[in-house]
This record gives sequence, C-alpha cells and structure tokens, in this order.
Amino acid sequence: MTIVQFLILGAALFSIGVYGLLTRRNLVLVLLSVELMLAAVNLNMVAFESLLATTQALGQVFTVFIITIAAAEVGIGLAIVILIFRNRRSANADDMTLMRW
Amino acid sequence: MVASSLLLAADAHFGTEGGFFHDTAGVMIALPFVAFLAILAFGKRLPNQGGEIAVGALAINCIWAVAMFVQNMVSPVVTEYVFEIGRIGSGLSFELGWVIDGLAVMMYLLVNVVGVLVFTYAMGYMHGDRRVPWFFAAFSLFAGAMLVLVSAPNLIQLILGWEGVGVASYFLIGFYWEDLANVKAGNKAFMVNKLADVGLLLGAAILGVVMGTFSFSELEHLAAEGSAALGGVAVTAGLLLFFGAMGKSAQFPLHIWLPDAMAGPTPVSALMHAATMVTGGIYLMARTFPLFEHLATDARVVMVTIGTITLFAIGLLALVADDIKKVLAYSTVSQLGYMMTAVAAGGYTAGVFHLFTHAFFKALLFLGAGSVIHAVHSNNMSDMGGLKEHMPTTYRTFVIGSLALAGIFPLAGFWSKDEILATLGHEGWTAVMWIAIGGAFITAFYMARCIALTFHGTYKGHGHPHESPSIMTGPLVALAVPSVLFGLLNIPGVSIPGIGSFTEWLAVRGVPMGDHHAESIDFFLAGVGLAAGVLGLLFGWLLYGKDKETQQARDSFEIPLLYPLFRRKYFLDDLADGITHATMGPVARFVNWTHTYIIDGIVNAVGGLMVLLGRFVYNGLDQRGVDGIVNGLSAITDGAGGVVRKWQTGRVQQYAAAFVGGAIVLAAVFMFVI
Amino acid sequence: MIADLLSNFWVALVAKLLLVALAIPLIGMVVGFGEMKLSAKMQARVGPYFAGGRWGWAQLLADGIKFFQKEDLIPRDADKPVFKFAPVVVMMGTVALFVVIPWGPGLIFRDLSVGIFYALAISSLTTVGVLMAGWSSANKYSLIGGLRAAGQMIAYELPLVFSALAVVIMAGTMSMQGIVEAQIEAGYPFVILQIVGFVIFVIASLAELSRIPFDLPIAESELVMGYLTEYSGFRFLFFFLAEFANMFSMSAIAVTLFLGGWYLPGIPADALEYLGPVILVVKSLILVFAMIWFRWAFPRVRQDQLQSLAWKWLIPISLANVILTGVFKVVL
Amino acid sequence: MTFDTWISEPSNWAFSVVGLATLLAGFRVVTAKNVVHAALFLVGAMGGVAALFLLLSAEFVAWALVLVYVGAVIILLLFGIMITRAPTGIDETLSGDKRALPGVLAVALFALITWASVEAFGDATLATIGDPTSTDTLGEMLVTRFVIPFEVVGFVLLGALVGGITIARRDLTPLEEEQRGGLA
Repeated sequence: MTIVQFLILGAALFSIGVYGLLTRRNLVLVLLSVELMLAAVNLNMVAFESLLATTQALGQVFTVFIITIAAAEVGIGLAIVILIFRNRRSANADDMTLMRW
Repeated sequence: MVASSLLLAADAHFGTEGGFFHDTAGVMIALPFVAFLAILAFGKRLPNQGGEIAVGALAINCIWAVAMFVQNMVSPVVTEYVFEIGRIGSGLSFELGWVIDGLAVMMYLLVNVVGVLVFTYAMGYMHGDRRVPWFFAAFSLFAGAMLVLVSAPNLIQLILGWEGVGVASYFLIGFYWEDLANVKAGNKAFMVNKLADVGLLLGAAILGVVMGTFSFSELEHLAAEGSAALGGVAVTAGLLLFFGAMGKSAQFPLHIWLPDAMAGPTPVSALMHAATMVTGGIYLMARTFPLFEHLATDARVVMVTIGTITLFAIGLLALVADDIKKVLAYSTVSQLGYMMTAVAAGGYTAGVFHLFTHAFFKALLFLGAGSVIHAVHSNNMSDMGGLKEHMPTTYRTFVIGSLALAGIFPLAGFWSKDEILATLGHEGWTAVMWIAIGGAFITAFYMARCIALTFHGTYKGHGHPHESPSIMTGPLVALAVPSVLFGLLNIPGVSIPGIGSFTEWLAVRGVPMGDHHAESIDFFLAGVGLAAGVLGLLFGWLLYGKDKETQQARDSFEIPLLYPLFRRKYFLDDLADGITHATMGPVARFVNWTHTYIIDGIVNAVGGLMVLLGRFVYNGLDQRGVDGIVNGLSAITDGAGGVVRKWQTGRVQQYAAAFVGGAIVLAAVFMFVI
Repeated sequence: MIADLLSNFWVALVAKLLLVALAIPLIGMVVGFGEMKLSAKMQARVGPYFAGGRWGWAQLLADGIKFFQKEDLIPRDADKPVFKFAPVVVMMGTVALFVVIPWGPGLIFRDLSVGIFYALAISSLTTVGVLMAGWSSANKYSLIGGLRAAGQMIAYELPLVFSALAVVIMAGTMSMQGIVEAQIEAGYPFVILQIVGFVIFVIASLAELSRIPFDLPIAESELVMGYLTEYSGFRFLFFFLAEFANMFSMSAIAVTLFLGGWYLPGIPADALEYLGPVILVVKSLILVFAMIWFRWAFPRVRQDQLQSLAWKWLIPISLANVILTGVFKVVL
Repeated sequence: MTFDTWISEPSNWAFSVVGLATLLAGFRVVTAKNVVHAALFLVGAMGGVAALFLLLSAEFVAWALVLVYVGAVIILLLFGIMITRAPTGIDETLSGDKRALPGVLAVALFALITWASVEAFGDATLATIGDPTSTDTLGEMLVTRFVIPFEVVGFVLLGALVGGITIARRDLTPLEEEQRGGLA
C-alpha cells in the first residue's frame, strides 16, 4: 500500500466534509460534516504514522486527542443546537443571522 | 523564616526584641481574612448572618492592638518581621510581614478599635437588610486589607493592602447595586483610585529599581543618611507617591469620588471614608516622612498647596449640602486636607495626631448620622429637624462629635487642630496657617448648621422617628469618650507620668522624625483657633437656629440676605456637577473647579469672568474644537462601517466559505508561487 | 484431516460463519426457554408443557416457526430502509460480540489484543439499531422507547467501561484470553478483589440489555412494547433472539472478566481443552439465571431513578474503584 | 508503480472496497435528504474509517473510534436530532440552494491536496503493516511525552461536560425552583 492512496482518500473525505459544511442548513448536519472532516484528518495521521514507522505511535496519540476533542465539540455543539432550537424553534443555520448588521 | 532586621533598628533608642504579641501580630492581620471566608461559608446560617464572626474577629484583634499599644507606651519596640516570598535577580526581594513601631501600632489600634465599634453598630444598622452575610464578609475583607496596608514593611505589601482596600471599598460602595447610581459611585471611586494608583505604582517602581529595595526601613535609613542616589529621584518618586496618596486620601482634585462614595451603607462610610481607608494616603506620607523631610523638600510646596486648597475650598461645599452624609463627607475631605497640609509642612506628629482624633469623632458623627437616617429613612436634612427630643442619645453624642470636630476646648479636635496650626506657624507657613484658621471657622459653621437642621426645629419627615436600639447607641457612646478625652493625650509639653504622650509614642520609629514639638501651649494661636470655632458655631446657630419649614425656605430667604455668595455658589455647584459629570475632559473640569472656588473665595466679579471663561472653553474649545474632531472621526467611521457592514451577512456558512476559499488560495500560493 | 481443512482460509471462514449462524439461535433458544420455564416456576405456573413432549422443550422452536410464517408488516409512514435495517444492525452487534468470547484455551474466534475494548465498542452498535428501530417506526411509543434506550445506554456505558477498566488494570492486558490467564496466574478470580466492579458491571449490563429493573425502553405498561411495537414476524424474531443471545454474551464477558472464564481450579490442563466451553457456558448460564431471577424480583425503576443511579452512584463509585485498583496495583 | 502491481496486493483490494464504501457513505452524509439517514450514513463512514485504521494496523484507535463515535457521538447526535423533531420522510430544506460555490471549493480543495500529496510522496510505500501497534506504547506515550496535552485534553473534556450541561439546561421557572427547595 502506498501513502498516497490514503492521502487521496483523506482529501476526498475532507472535501466532502467541507462541501457539507458549506451547503447544509441544518445545524446538526453541519456538525456531522465537521465530524467527517475530523475523521479524514485522523486517517491522514494514522497513515503518516505507518509511513514514518515511529516506535512512539505519534500519529495514533494525536488521533486519540482528536477523537477526544471531537467528542467534546459534539457535546458543546449539540448543547448549543438544542438551546437555539428551544429558543427559536429552528435548527437552520440560515436563520441564525442575529449577529448581522 | 522570620528575618527580624535587628540592624535597622539598632541605632534607635528602642528595644528590638518583640514580645508575644509582636511575634504573633500576623495572626491579627490574618484573622479578618479568616472571618471573610468563614462568613462566606457559614454566614447565612448564623442568627446574625455573620455579623458575630466579623465582630468576634475584630474583638480578638483588639487584644493584640491594645496590648501592643500599651507595650509601646511602656517599653517601646521597633522591629519588623518579614518573610521572603520571591526575588528578582540577586537584589530585589519581595517580602511580606509586619512592622512594629509607633506609627504602625497606633494604626492597628485605630483600625481594630474603631472597626469593632463600627461592626457592632452595623449589626444593628444592617439588621434585616439585603445580603447581610456578604456585607460583613466584604467589611471583614476591608478591615483585613487595611491591616495589611498599615502593617506593610515594604511598598509591595503596602500596594497589596492598598488595592485590597480599594477592591473591598468597591464592593461596599456598590453594595446596593440594584440602584444604578450606587454602581456608578462604586465605579467612580474605583476609577479615581486606580488613576491615583498609577502614581503610587510608578513611585514604588522608581524607588525599587533605583534603590534596589522596597523596604520602608531601608529607605528610611537611606533618606536619613542623605543618600545621593535616593536624592536624585526623591522629588519625582515623592510626588508620584503623593499622587497615589491624593487618590486614597481624597485630596483636591481627586477628592471627587468621596462624596459619591456615600452611596454605601452608613457603617461603611463611617469606617471607610472617615476613620480608616482615606487615612491610607496620610499613613503613606507619614510612613515615608523621612523621604520628604530630608530629600524631597521641593515636593512639599506642591503638597502643602494641594492640602490647603483641599482643607479650605472643599470645606465650603459642606455649607450647602442637604444630604447629611455629604456634609460629613465634605468635612472629611477638608479634615484630610488638614492632615495632608500638616504632614507636608513637616508636622509628622501633628498630622498623624489629627488623623488619630479625627478617626474617633468622625466615625462617631457618621454613626450618629446613620442612626438618624435609620430613624427617618432619608438622607436629606430637609426631611429631618427636631430630632433632639426623639433621639436623645444620638443627639448628645452627635453634638459631642461636632464640638470635637469644630475644635472646641477641651475636646479632641481642639488639641489636634491647634497642633497643626502651631506646626504651620513654626514652619513658616503663615498664610496657610491663617487659611487653616478660616477653615476651622467654616468647619464649626457647617457643623452648627448640620446640628440645627437635623436636631432642632420641627420634624419635617414622615412617620415617627425613634431612638435606635442599644446595639447602635452603644458604639456611639463608646466613641464619644475618646472624642472628648483623647486630645488630652498630646497637650504640648505635657507628658503624663507612666504613660507619656502621643508625641513620644509616635516618635518610636527606626530613625528620628525631625519634626518640631512645641514645649508649651501657644495661647495666642490656641485662642485664635478656639475663637474661630466658637464664632463659626455662633454664626451657624444664628443663621440656622431658627426653624424654617424646608431647606428651600432657608436657602431662599435666610441665605441670600446675609451671604449672597452661597446662593451663587450653590448654582455653580450644580453647574460644576452637571458639566463635570458630562463629557468634559480634565481641562474643562479644572477650569470649572477653579472658577467655583475663586468665586467662593474671593470676588463675585472674578467669578463671573470665570464663568465666561468656562463657557468659552466649553462652547469654543470643547464643543466646537474637540467635539468637532470627535464627531468628524465618528462620521468617518460610520461611513466606512456603512460600506463594510454589508459583508457581514450573519450567515456563518458564507464566512466559512470565504475562509475555505482563502485557505485554498493561500495554500496554492505557497505551493505554486513560493 | 479436519485440521488440515480448517487451515484453509476459506474453509475456516465458512466453518466459522456456519458455527455462528447455528450457535446464536441455539443459545438464544436455550436462554429463551430458560426464561419461560424459570419465570413460570417463580410465579408458580407451569409454563410451556406440550410442545415437543416433555417440558414443552420445542415451544420456542414452534414460536420461531410461527414468527416466520407471519405477515411481515411495515407501517405506512415508516422509514422503510431504516425500519428494515434496524434488526440487522442489532443482530450484527450481537454476533460481533461473540468474536472475542474465549471458550477455552486457544478456543476463540479472534484473540484481539484489545479484546475487551472491542467488546465494549461493538456492543454499542445494538443501541444504534434500537434507536433506528424506534425512530423509523413512525410511532410515538417507539420513538420514546428508542430515546429511552439511547439515554439509558449513554448513562450506563461509563460504569460498564470503568468496571471493565479496573479488571484491565488488574490483568495488565485487554486481551480476553490474557485476562483469563491473568486470573489463573493470580490464583483467584478477580471477583474477589473486584466485587464492587463486578456488581456494577452486572447492574450496568442489565441496563444495557434493557432487562428488568431497567426495561424502560420497552416498558409494556407504559409504551405498549417500546421500540418493538411495530415489529412483527421474523424481524421481531431477530430482536428477540438478539436479546437472548446478548444476555448470554454479556454474561460470558462478565464471567471472563470476573469469574475466571473457562477455568476451574482442579481440572487438568488438557481436560480444559474440552471442558473449557462447558465451564464457560455453565458459569454464564448461572449469571443468565440471575438475570431472569431479577426480572421477577425487582420492580421497574422510574426514568429519573434510572438516570440518577447511573450518574450519582455508579459512575462515582466505579471511578473510585478504578483509582483504588490503580493504587493497589502500583503499591503491590 | 503500475495499477496492475498495485491491485495485485490483497490489502489493496480491501482498501478499494472499504475506501469506496467510506466515500459513498461520506457523500451520502452530506447529501441525504433525511437527517437521521445522514447520521446513520456517518455511522457507516466512521465504520469505514475504523476499518481503514485496522488496515493500517492501528487497532486500538480503530476501536476507540467505534466506541466514541458509534457508542457516543452518533447516539448523541441522533438523540439531538430526535429531540429537535426530525420528521420521517424527505426534507428538501436540509441543504441550502446555493451549492455551486461550495462544490467548486470542495473540488478545488481536493485537487490541491491530491496534487500536493502526489508531488510530495510519489509512490512511497507504507513501511510497517502487520503487527498491530501495541496499546502499551500508546498508553506510555500518553503519560510520558504527551502527558501535558493529555491533561489539557482532560480539562477540555471536563469543561465541555460542564459547559454542555450549562448551555443545554433549561432555566427553571421560579415555581419549579421552589419545588426543588432552594439549591438547584
């Protein structure tokens, strides 16, 4: 297996995530897209570790960190979505234009 | 470990070995903080909402304070206990600890004794109020911070205590934060103090960096030896320290926070703005007195000038105030002016002695005012009157306090004020001395007015006022005693056998304070001072003794006939308030204050001119010039904002798209171009 | 001969698949039958009696055949793909769990180095299936049941993981075989030192399995049948079998972690080759029996009681248990 | 390396199958017209990524991904979706109508990264495939070299926990607060 095949797969997954991030209106789906991007990054991390063959599992350590942060992010993000939904009866990103001029 | 600096005190004529109370004075300093935490933790559950903890802590502290004070009388000790906390490089070390000498011991006594009385009083005054535990917690914090301040062996700890006092006062002034005005008063006090703190910090930094030490005792010795290095920075550093003291001790023109700071509960005013907090600045000047005595002599002219303006001009304001606490507040500022003038003029003992006596009778007056306010539920004297019959104890003690403040023989104020006058005369500040005598006249005048309006005539408020409970009158009586007697502690030339005199106690310092001590009473000066007081009382009584329905009736009828300047001044006071509190910059404020006082002090005509000048500055410079620039700038900003805000659609995903696009472009640039 | 055949990858694969395909219904039926008879006994009833002659042993088989011939109903408003896929997901989680159960020395589908971790990870798949089932049925009882299952699962996942973690600390490995061997080496089953962890593990697995007293997701008296309300026919059978198989596999994991797995002292090592599976099954069935017993011993808890038990008691206690175990491990 | 030699490696078959499935699932995550379907496809995508981790012999991380995502994150998301009243059936308003620019951006991003990867690594092959990384190594790294980040992450999680509760908590009405008895 070559490193490039994983990198390309990661890039594709990441781009898909970006696409979702930019097009999805539902905030929960935006969160999902972000998870997808994070997963792509994780894939790259692990692939690079295999390439470098360190004895220290560096890539996996970072993957563990990313997973942890992602979990925290989902927790907070979902709390915010629920709060927004409760206050505005909508979970659409387009409706959240309160910070506009 | 304790590094008792024996060397520093070796050349003094006092002992250097502390006794039990000296060794453990740190407990005294720590106790209010323990009380603070304890009240926060358990205050709610106690029957008196934490008041008992606060009073208990200070009552225990009193044991130390009194024991050390007595020991200072019998066998004086000068020493300090310091613990090193940290160090910069090899030279500059940061230490915490406590100082034992005449000045510090006097302050311990003052803070703790006045504190415990005010706390006791507050238990009655605050009963059933909002957030009582928080009140006592903040109050304990305040007392603790004040102890940290006065026990400081070096500038760093002094600043620590100084800021602690500032924070605690902020909490307490804004105690009734539900009312916006109180919050603003708290903010104002904090801001003004912060402005002044810049001076203190800079001064401390200069001394620390140039001299390599923050320690007061070392600086004292250097000053006494006439160190050339210290001499080089003495005037700058001295003036900066003085600027800090101006803020805390409410010297003109930084006094503006103090009258507003009356927004807090009355016990707070009594403890903070009469007895302890505002004395912080005077204490700093007294603590660093050798610096000004030996090296920074040039700075003293500035200090005396500011002190004199403060003592005279601000005193005048008390004549027209309707709020009884404001009268006392202006009076406090004026008395602080006396102290500052005295210390600056070289009267270390005179200034600190006035601080000492003033603490008792001003606390007494504030507590008396609080008692009245408690009874009539209003701060305004126009709602009072005739309370003599209803509140006999409050009345009697209030009169004692007023007489003491007015400097009537043989009460405390007479002796301390006389000492200041004598010092001013001896040091050659004759003009200042006469202004101070005029100030004494004004002091007596407004106190007479205050008593007449509050306690005589007929009652104009609502409901039926009653005497306050004994938990409140008790402290009043307890404070009345020192207000009467403590002046006798320092009769010039008299040293009570076995006890000594205040002058001797206060002279217990690491290096001798070279101030002048009169050998006998100067009967001429004493007579003039007393006459000024009596005349002031008489005058005030004649003007205000007769009852009028309302304050307005008095002002519109009685005052214009006899003293038209007051009415004029009253109007200008409003103007000053209005404009000062609006957006005017410091320049405009200076012009305004200047012309307020010139009119009051000298001539009507000059005042008119000043009004014109003020208007010119306001309309011409400020409104058209400064405001024009500001408006122009804001118009430009507004226009630019109008264009740019279109980009701000509030749609997160558009921002994200822009971000992603930008990242792609940047990455592409890095890859292909660079 | 057979060994040679099995060494071929494909043959082995087919054999293993067959084994699983047979084992799970078999285990499910054994457990289900046990539940029927034991419940009957505890309630002083007779239970199935006629099917298959003695004791009605073929009752469950007959039930299964009945389920197969029933009409496969799907509600009109249901989300059909999800509705159809949900039982499969549940079954997948169940089957995957069997991969790491050690039946005897060397007798394990795959001795992963992260075995217990894998087991805990994969067991949550069941909950996704339940949530899918609850949502796709387009029925408010189902949805509430699914949500309850999810909330319950999130709450009890932590004590489950923590109590397993304490065992991992004791054993110094996450491999299931390694844990069993560690217990053999230590000379005692971990339950002796990990009694707290064991109790928490059993409570948490009861909650994960939605067994009484934690059966709020199906709670017949409140939610008709919870997320199962709209299922019928063989899809219902899938859930049914999965539940019983899950009971067994969770018990087997508990046995492996705390009760010494396939090992029993006093049995010679070569006999364990053959007796290991029997020992494991017997031990597991004892736990399964306890679970069935609980069903008739405890009343159902309320939703708030369920949550506060997990968050206010089990998680702190299991955390303390982990810390204590760590200290214990370091000190010794 | 030619495609022939590449595809003759069995692990690359597995990679192709799993990778394609992952991509497909990922694509459906961002295009599905039903929120719940999108979340379920994310389960698939995460499962695919976990399988790829297994291919790279990162066993612990793979199952950690499953445990965290399938076990917690997705459940939480589904929970959130269902609390915010996800209807069954198709919802056309889930995606915005302006999809051209995001599409262009995504393709550009993909092209850029791909080009950079190929440019940088060519056909460098992965060194170690075989023994799974031992969890010991991972754990030891976490508590030695990366102990500070590890602690920080712990604090972040704690913060997220408290923050999540605080944000999502409904403010009680005064009546309810009274019923709870003061401290609540």
